[in-house]
Amino acid sequence: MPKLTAEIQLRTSPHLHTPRSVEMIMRHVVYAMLPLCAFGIYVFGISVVALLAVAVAACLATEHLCCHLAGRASSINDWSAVITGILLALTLPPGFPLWMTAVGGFVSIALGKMLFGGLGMNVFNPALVGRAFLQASFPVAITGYTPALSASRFTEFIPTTLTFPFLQPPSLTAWITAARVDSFAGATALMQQKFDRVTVELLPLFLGYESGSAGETSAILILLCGAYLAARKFLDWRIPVAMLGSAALAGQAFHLLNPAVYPNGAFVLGSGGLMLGAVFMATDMVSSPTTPLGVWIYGALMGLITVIIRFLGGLPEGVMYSILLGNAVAPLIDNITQPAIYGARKKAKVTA
Amino acid sequence: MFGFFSSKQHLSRGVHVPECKELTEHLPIRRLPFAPMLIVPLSQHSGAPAVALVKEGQEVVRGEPIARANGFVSVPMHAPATGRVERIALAPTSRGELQTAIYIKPWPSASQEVLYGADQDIEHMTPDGIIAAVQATGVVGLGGAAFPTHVKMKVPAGCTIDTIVVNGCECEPYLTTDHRVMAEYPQQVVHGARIMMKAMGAPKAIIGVEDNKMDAVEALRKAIGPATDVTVGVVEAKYPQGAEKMLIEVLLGRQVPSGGLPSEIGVAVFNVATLAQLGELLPRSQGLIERVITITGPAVSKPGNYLVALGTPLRWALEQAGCVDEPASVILGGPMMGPSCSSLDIPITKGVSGILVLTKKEVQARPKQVHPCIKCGACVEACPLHLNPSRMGLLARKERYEEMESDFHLNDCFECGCCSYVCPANIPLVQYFRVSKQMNRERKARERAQANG
Amino acid sequence: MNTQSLGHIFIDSLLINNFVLSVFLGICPFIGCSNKLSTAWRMGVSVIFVITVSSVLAFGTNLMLVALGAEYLRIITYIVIIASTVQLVEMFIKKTSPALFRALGIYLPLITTNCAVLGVALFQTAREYNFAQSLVFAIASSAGFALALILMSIIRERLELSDIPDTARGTALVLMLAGTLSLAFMGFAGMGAG
Amino acid sequence: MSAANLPQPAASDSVRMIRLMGSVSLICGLLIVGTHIGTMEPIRRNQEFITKETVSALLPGVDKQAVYSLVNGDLQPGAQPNVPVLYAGFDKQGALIGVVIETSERGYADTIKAMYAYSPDLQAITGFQVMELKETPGLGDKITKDPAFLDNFKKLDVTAGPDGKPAHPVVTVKHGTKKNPWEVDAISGATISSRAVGRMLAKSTATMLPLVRKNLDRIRKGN
Amino acid sequence: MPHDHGQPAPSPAENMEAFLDGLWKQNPVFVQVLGTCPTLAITNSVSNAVAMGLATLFVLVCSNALVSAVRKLVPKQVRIATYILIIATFVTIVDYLIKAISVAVYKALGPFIALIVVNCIILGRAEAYASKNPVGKSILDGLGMGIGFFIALFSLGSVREILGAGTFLGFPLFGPNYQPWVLFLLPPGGFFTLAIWLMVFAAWKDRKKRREVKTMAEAA
Repeated sequence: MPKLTAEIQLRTSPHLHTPRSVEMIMRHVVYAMLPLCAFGIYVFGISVVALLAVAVAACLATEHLCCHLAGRASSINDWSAVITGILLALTLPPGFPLWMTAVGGFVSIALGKMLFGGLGMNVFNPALVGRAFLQASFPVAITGYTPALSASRFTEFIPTTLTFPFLQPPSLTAWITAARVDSFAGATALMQQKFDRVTVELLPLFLGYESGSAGETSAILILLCGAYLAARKFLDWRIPVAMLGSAALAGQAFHLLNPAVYPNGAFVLGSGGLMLGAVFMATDMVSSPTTPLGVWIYGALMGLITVIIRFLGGLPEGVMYSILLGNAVAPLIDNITQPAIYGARKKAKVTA
Repeated sequence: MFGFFSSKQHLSRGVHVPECKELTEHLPIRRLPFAPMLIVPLSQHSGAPAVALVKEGQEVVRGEPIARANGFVSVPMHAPATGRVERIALAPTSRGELQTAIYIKPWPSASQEVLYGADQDIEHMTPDGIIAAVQATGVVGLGGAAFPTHVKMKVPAGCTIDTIVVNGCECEPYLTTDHRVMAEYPQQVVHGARIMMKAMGAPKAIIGVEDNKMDAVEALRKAIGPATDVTVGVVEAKYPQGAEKMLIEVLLGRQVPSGGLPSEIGVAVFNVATLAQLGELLPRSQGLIERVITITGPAVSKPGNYLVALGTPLRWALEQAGCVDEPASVILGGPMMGPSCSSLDIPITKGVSGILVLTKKEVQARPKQVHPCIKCGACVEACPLHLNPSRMGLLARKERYEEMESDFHLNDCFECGCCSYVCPANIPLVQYFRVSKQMNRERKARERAQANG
Repeated sequence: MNTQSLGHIFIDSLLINNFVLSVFLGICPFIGCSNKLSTAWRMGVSVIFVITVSSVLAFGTNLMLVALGAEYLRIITYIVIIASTVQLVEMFIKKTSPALFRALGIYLPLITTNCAVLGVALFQTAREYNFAQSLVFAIASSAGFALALILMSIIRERLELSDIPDTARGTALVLMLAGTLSLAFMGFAGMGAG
Repeated sequence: MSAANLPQPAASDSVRMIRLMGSVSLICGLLIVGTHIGTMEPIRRNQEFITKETVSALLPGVDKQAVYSLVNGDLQPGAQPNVPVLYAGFDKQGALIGVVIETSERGYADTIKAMYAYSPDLQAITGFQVMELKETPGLGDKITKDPAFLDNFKKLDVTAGPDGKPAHPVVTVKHGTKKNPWEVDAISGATISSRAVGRMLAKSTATMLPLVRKNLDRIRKGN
Repeated sequence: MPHDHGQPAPSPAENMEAFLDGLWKQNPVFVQVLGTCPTLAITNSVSNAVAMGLATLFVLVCSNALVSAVRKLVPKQVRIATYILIIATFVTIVDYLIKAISVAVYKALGPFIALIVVNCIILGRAEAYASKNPVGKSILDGLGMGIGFFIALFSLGSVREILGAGTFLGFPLFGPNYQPWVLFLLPPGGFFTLAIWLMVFAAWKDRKKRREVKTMAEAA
């Protein structure tokens, strides 16, 4: 007979708990981004390795430091800073100077997250806050794109990568000429389309053997990784579907109005950071709405703004801004789309 | 209009929890012997405690009333065994407080047979007569609420009840009490439902059963036979399907108004075990003296469904079922809503539907670290009442209890535990809400006191 | 003479050169009235009201001043116009809609010191807008002010539930948020440049 | 301003009040008018100085300037407020070196205002200077100082076509792809601002150059 | 207010206090967070900040002086109207003076010169100080507040110009290869810089307070 006198624990219901945890969700998002990192490294070489390492290290160090300053337990073990670091690196040009990357990582975490009280409190996607900061601070360096699949990519760094801190990166023109990559236009597909009305082929665009940011070039790979996360329910599939759908529709509508100027919906989907943004950044749980209707509005709004900025604005790419703007209106969307509770009474009846 | 219930009905929110019912769902109900001492608290129900009718030292017969109802919202108690009233004194109870209880020492050779009671003709009784008869049986909601059944039967003025919903959705994991009752006493369940229809003037009754208890569905359908006044509605197995409001919505497509009662929309809901007891006891005007409970859990060596005399101490019941391992946590009821108990010396009362014993392994499997809310929305998706637990949790952290009640319908929450279950950040949401409700109650009491004084 | 199209002026003053986030006008009420949504939208509506009316009045006054060759009185007349507009609007609302007056009442007097109001009058003069352009400019820039105010108020309401570090509480946090919003609004830059 | 809400002042009070307000207004008025009159001349000189400087920078060797304004679709001598203005520059001998034309166009951040020099003899733009801009520092503002970009305007072909407008409108092309003398080679990374310059010149030359050609004899004579 | 109408002339120490308060303890921007619009808009270069600071200083001192001079004559009812009239007058004067001195500065500051009228520091000082104190003290207060405002503009402008352009008053500081952080010249940079300054002040105050608490605890 077992001792039934033993101490029994008093705890509150429910006594069961789902096996999911924050760390687990975050870890899986990191897993899902690893193929993108690997692809970026394959296409752009060792510079991307350095980029990823510096971004993640900067994010982790900043998070640790901020926790220390605030007198809290360090929260670097929840993997969220790693996600921010990887996302930041994936949105930067492969040869982006490392010192600027470190600045970006610092800003992402300090300004984008810890200032608001850390995980779960940030209003904006931290990685994008860092990216927007870099874009505004170093507009030249952040448009310094390099060709994909250069022959020497595994043996040498892109010269801009190793820029001395606080100095300007050197010009890439000579290096690109020396790298002798055929038909490299010194610009991403989006820039070529916007400024020169040259629309590249769709297949390479979707496969990702293209010039662009370190991890955003392969639309197909991003979709696959996103599908994995969605299938495991680690992300809300409705946001990317709404965002991509509205972007494609809006793009196609513009295209039909003026095919000479505006590319079609498929180009909109495959080019730039739309895929990466829609799948990995717009879906950041903290900064997106929680209501079912709100999620659709949020996604659709971001897709629309993306196309408007790309087609009508001054910049070739608008995903980053559209997501930041989406983040800004997310609380508003949340407020106005609160669903009726079960058995909600009509307001008129309550009149006392 | 809901004539065909062959197709599965669907609950939009809620969660799929591991059922863990395979431990006991096929085991027939077995009777436990009397414990050496039975402890019958005078308040096993919501409402006023009963008033003892016996004195210390008095001998009682199994089934004999030993306490009378104190007012309408109260029920009498009956002696669970033939024996002697040892003393009337305070005893620990499942609610964590001491309460007056009647200690009965059964005769060593006491029989389980009930000799007390006389036949009565329900067919010719008035509704009020039936209600009085029900009160005399001492039956309360056996699903766990322990609310006096006869009170529920009183149709409020201005309401008409058109449907009796019989709740056979035992959605809590591990528990199989209702399942076995339906499978083994289908006649009594149907009979109980018909008594209710008569008493409340309802033309039909629907027995809602989850699709993981198909043997019970078969048994019930057989018991109903060709009659059409009582039907069986099969619904998807999902937690908390067994909650009154959820079951009504799924079966009838109606929503109970926020803060209101089912009677406002013409529905009355009764638990199957309650009805089975009524169907059994009422024709013979006997009292409720025993109930079926599931004793289960990874720490129990002989899990099963046991018919237990009310007042049996927990420790004795567990000793009968046997514990394979050192129990780390003992829960009265299911793991989602059942409170864990602090002492094994408390008696099994009318509201206890099961005893779940967990080992250290399960207890430690639960994550300890609480993260900040990442607003993943899992709790919003899970809340069967479409509340926003995420926001309420954040408000509770900042002690903004009033706002939770006025803007976020805190008082609609019935603490089903779905939000806490799904929360990846492991935030004790339900606990927050309990505290918040308590704080609001205390604040209101203070305000009232100030207004009066 | 300014040849910008009306649509252009609208988008420009609403989003690209948003009064609060890019031109830095009306920062004080933006910081002061953005802690609650209920305050923010009322303030926003009041400002749209006042700016539109005072812009029309300032346009007329400027015509008069130019005709008289008394441009040097511009600043004085504008500030007088704004102060009286606020008074007029207050009286008008009080008469026509007591409910609206109850909602906006306390915000109207505050607007006198809102530099966005004077800013609209001065900018429309400096840019030599015609009447229609002035009107669109006034409506769009005041709507831009209201937009920024409302967005900020909801974000701040949400942040009330979080654990902001002590040093960042208050104005510093609002400014940081405004900076980030301003970063996000930079995406609209160059819109309509083709 | 809010006297209505306040307790009625006694009659003597209001007289005092009016007198006071009157005298304060008088002081203020005097101060303002004084400043206005005192600064009128320096302000005018300042304004002229800036344009003169620019014109002489754009037309080296200029000695005398004449101002024309675009009024009702034609050139009128003298400066007029709020309309595009054209300056003719003459050397010491009184010969026309070229004209400088004001123009503006929407850039990335805000309107860019600029002046360019046109030589009727060369039928080309011979200089370009930005007067006002808010383009991104370090990026868009390269159009003011990037030497390679400004080289575009040493001799930018705007030879007139049959209708008097340039036969080949000025156009900005992608960096490094300039082939024709009427093309502007964009600054890499500042494409939008470069394009705005091209557009600005194309628009302005299309309206102004036919007028300049029409009135060339008049301008040469200096009236 | 420690002093009322018609009190004997204040001691030099009190004058000094009136002056120093504005500089640091009651700094209009960093402590009272007033006049934020020009602080943010006109600080993308040190020269602009200096010009704006001087213009505001001028208006502040002059209007304080005039308001104080007429303080006993002005009836309550038209108090604010009179102050605004006086302020607007001096703003108009400054507007013309700047135009006369330098067109470049005038273009850089734009309508923000005229907007000095609604700078709440000026009306605030007129109402809270000049209307209750003698001319001399009011001028000192205006000087103190004005210089405090100037200091704020200057420190913001310095940070923004040094980081954003790598120059100070137009002189390059770090050589040709320095990478400027353009953001600091743009609107978001204004918000961030002021926010950082405020946070520095908050942290500094916090530390001071903690140290005081500590010394008090030790003394006890």
